[in-house]
Amino acid sequence: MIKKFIENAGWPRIIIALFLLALFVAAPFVGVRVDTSLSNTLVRFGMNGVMVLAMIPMVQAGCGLNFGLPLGIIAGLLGATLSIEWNSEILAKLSELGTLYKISWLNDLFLTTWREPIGFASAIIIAVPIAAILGWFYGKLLNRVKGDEMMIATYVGFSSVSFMCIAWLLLPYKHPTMVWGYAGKGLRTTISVEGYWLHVLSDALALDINTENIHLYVPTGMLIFFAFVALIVWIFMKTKTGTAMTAVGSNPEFARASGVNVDRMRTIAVMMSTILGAVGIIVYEQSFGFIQLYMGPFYMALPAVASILLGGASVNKAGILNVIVGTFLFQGILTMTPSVINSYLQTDMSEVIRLIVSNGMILYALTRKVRAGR
Amino acid sequence: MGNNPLLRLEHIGKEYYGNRVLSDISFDINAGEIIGLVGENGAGKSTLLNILFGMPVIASTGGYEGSIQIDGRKVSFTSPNQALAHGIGMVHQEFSLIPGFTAAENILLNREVLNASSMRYIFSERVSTLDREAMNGRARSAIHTLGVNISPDMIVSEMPVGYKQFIEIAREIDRKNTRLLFLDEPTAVLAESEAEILITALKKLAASGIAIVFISHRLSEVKELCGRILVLRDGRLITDQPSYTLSTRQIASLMVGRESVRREETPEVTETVSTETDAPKKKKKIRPALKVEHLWVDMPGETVRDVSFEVMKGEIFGIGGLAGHGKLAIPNGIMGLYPAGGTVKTFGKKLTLNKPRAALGKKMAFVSEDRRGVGLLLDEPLDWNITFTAMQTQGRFLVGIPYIFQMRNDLAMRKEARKFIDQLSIKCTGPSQKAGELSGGNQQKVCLAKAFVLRPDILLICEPTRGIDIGAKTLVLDTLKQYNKENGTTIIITSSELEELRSVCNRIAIVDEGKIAGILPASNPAEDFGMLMMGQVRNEEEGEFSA
Amino acid sequence: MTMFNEYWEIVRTFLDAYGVSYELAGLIVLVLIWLLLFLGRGLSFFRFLMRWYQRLIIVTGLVALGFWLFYVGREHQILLDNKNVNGLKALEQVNVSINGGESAELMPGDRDMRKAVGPEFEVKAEILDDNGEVVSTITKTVKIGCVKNMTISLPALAAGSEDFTLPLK
Amino acid sequence: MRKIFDIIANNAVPAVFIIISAFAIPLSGYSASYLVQELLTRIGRNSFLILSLLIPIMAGMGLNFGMVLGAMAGQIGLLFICDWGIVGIPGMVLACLIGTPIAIVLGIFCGHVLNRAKGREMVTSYILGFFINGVYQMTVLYLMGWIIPITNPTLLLSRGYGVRNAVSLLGIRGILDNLIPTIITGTQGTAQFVNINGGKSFIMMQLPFLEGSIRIPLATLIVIALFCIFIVWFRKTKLGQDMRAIGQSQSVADSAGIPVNRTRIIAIVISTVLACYGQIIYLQNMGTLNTYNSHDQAGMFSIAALLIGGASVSKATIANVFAGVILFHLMFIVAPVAGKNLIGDAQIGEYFRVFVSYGIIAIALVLHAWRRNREREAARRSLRGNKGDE
Repeated sequence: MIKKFIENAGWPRIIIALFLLALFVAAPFVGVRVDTSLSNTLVRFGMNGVMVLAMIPMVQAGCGLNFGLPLGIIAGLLGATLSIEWNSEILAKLSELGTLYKISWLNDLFLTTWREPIGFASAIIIAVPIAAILGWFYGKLLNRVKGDEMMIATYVGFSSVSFMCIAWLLLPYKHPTMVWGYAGKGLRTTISVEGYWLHVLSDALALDINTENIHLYVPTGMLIFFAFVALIVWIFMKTKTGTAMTAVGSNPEFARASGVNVDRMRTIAVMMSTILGAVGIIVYEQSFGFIQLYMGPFYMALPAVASILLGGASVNKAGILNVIVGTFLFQGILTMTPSVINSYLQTDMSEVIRLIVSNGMILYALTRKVRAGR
Repeated sequence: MGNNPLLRLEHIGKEYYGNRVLSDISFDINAGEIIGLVGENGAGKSTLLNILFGMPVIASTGGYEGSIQIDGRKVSFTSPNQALAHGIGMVHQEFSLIPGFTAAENILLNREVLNASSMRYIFSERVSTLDREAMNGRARSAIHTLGVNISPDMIVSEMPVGYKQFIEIAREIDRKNTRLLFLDEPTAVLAESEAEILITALKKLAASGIAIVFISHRLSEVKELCGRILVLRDGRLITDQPSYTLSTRQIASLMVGRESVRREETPEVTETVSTETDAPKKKKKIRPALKVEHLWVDMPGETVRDVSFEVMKGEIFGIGGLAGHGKLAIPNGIMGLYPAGGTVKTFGKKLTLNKPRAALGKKMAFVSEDRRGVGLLLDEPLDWNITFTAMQTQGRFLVGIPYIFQMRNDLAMRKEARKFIDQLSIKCTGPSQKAGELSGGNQQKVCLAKAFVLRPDILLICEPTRGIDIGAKTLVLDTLKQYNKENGTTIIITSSELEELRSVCNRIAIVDEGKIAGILPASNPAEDFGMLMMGQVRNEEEGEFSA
Repeated sequence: MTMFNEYWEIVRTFLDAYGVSYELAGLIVLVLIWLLLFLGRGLSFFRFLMRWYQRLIIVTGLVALGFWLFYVGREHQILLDNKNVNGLKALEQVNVSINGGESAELMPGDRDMRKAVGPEFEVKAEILDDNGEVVSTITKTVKIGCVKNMTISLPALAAGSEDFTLPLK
Repeated sequence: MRKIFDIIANNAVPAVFIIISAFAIPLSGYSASYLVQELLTRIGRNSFLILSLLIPIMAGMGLNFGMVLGAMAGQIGLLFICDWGIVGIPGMVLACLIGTPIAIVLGIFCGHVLNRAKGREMVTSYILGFFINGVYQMTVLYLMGWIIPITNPTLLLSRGYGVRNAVSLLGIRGILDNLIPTIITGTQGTAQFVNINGGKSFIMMQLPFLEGSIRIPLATLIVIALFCIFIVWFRKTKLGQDMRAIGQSQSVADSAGIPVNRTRIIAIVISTVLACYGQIIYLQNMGTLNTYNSHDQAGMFSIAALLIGGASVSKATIANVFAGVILFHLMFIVAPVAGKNLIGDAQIGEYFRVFVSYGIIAIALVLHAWRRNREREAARRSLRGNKGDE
């Protein structure tokens, strides 16, 4: 029974889970509050969850781990910045709509309570088509290089990020909160989303207990949003297309013999991954409070990849459960190690531990014997 | 050496998992002899070679019986290198040459001539530089022995196929101690003239004292080259006699002939079936279920060039032939899995080739010979495996609105899977077990179930009994017969095992070197099929050979 | 952490007792790693011996090279000290140069530092009187070995004592 | 038709770079002697690192992204000699001696890992680089000065253990470059370099058409030349032959009795050790060691340079290395200034060259995978042999 469980979960996962558990147990003894740690973990979980979800379609369709996540993130960044750039125009257009149909209360809502949700929604609405287009090209590219997807994805991600570095400087953004003050052009490296859609999901329905003994903050809205996206992915994987996608990843020859268009399924999967990446970064930003441009998205793929692998996924099989478990474990370790280890050893080892755990996990997945035929 | 033969086999036998593949093989080989070893696929030739070469697969499956002696001393090899050290060389059917290397580099691969290096002890001999001059010289002399003229500096990838074969043989000759050479189908890729040069070369080689074992399906060549012929059938040595005492026809019948085994039942020929021998008038009235004209298929290692045949509705049609001659390409090509051309008509309607979806749409189903590669989703549960194709092509096992939103109906899938698990008695823990965890026979049943779920009009099956045990074999074949009888489904079976085809089929087509050598009713004597397989009919027609 | 400190203390006392510098100990550890890496396998006995013999020579050569490099390449800090010591009075003014480099001008009570590379160096001291006239010039070759720092007491050097490195015995 | 495509595909990258440079050089306004001087410096600094990539490519293991392991080993060697205060050529050689066993151990580890991940060596070695970077950081940041004795306080962080971010390599700075001081001058600039190197004599040549003067890192170039000879020699050895065989077909090499896995490990070990030396040469030119960043970019820039030189994932020559260094660094030197002169923003040139480095690797990888898939297709067709011909 226990043996079976260990076999299913895999040693690295169990060790890391036990390590995390030990950290939580040890926390009170070194003066770290468990409740705030837990809150932090939950916040980080919600922030990163959607980006980790973006791994699922590509892994399931046999395109390997999506090291090209930065491409999706770029779409998200474009959506985010454009939503701020056009924020007032969008709101004006919407309130015009309200005036047109003589619904003044709607008009008020647009300009007050709904202002921020509309900003957030517009970011996503702008980002998704961009992500879909980028994903389509990216998918076509990956179909041509079957067998080498991961390495190429990595460098497609890198080169797109560095390409966008030039673009951020040159694109004709005008909004004063976003461009460099002295030059009047070129976007800043970090842009605050305060006043636009800061914590628009995190604070919705948030549970915030702040008494003398307990400080607990649960970003309910963000968690619900994550659950909602996860549900969509889950349902999608159960549709006819989703089933075909899984079969393509499991055995492309079988899928082809069953009349499935393998390349098309892979393209759809890549597009989905890219779109989820775009949505993921916007969710991340609304909680984080800043849009990080330029080299910001550079290494964002690695934590997401490590999370899903930590959750028990392999290079060609991944599910929602893997995402939830993996993200929680990974973010838990990220939250707990700095506080607990640092108070114990009086040194900041979190960065090093993050490097070793996340890359060790990816390495473990890459060197595991994959089934024959691959 | 005295009177001891070069190689003596005594009572060699071998079982794989209780499956006897070789029994009581004994023969001698003397220096300078050329021996022809012939037998059908599965007769045990490759197992015999594996034992002689000490392939790890033999030891890992429990070793072998009997003894092997070289120069009268008993030997037992556990790795191919030991066999090589004892002077046994082998030229495999598929090339093992490095394309970017020159002829000389390939001939001397891992036996390069090295300059002495002062650093060889500190690191190893591998840091010594190559002596190109000496290597070319050795390569040249090895090639020269074969009587061909190939420059040692020629890059292998730029050589014609025939040359590559010579390079392979030259590599074995170059080994200083090679005394016994096994050649597995060396002429299969050669043109007529090249084959002649090779045969002359081999004779020369034998005259220099090297014993040669020549394995080939081209019986005329075997007869021309070899002094003695050994025929293997069903793991037994059927005959060992000088070649002049045998005609090619006799050899062919010895290989396939099972005259002693009378067939107990001839499959009943249903009325709809028309064969070439009977009822030629009826043929016009009944539309063939499948009509294939000038089909070519580009399947690696199994190419067919120009194939035409017709299959009647309700018929069980067999396609036989030796491995590598293209029989597998026919169903694979029709189903669109490999690039194909020509015309294929089902019930009079033209089928779009190269699109699996089109073939599946015509209510055709396919059971692949490559179970693990094409036939199954090894990492997915059984119900997925069984219902996936039907779901994707026929829209079954789904709920929702077509084209807009359709979710799979796990319940229905499981129900269907359970039905087939009972029907075909698949041994498993349930519909959610992974297909990869089943045994070969049960996996084959899953593949059949997958095809049956499609409710096909035409069912194409490749190698239905490959790699499964006897019990499962009968069950699979019986299931097919029964399915044919109950549903009137047209079934096309491709198999290397002639007996199996003869026991279930109405008619059998034999494919030889990419072409159909002939179509005969299954009731014809096995010998006739054997002759077709060996390409004798064609040769006789062309008048090149007379027995 | 404390465990490691204890362990290190043991090693340290051991090394101190035998007068081995820590750097040398580190080098020895590296030698061991080198040896491990050169283990041969799957060879006939003669070849095995040959290989060991030759590899041993190479490894020894490399290690010796390492020690030699350590010896000749080491940079030392030479502290020049012009203070009263053991009854010797500080010099009025002294100009010191090491290996012909830039010279240091030391007044009474001054201390200065110069660097030297290699196991020995030449120190040249020009002793000046109140008027700034050169009274005498002392040139001396000092063997320093692998020691990292050395303090030369200039009054002792000027007095012609052989024992001029601080602390004086 | 295919041949034309192949020629274009094989040489497209260098050609594009030549064109870019041809436009950018006049825009930058640099003088020829400045550019030659800079290029010579960079050839001396970088080519050894790039050359270390050649051997794994020969063994069919693709671009060795794991060369950063060697770079880290070299840095550890440098840290030790800094601590011990060994300077000059002895210091450099000692750093190499210390780095070698570390690089061998890391190389063996890397080789074993890559043997477990056949078919995706590149992505694995890439991640392995990150992983070992974690271990390296742990060693340098926590163990050094705590378990590993570091006595020199100027090397350590104020807390008493862990190495500082920037370590000055004053003791070995430019030591190899200036070992044999060589200067080429034009007729005007004769006098101004005489007093360099403390009045030591140096080789001086005069070329009448040159403006200004150029210092040549002659000793470094000699070391690099020796290394090139080593590679040429290595290709001729049995080991090199085995690697070429494995690079073309692992299964054939295996059936011929060549120890495939062992040979692959040797290839990686050689590459790692050479990368270790390469990093030491690189840093002696730079003069400062950024303990936590210096190795980061070593792999990426070396690989980009090699690919720009016209190499592919499966084939690289010494000529590719030098063509790559020259083209890549020419662009490196001129792009920011050209960008500034053209658009008025130096930052864009900066980002442009980063983009080019990554983009070029991406394109090279795509071309490689694409071509390989096509070749696989072609090989399948050739399997048909005579039978397939109509």
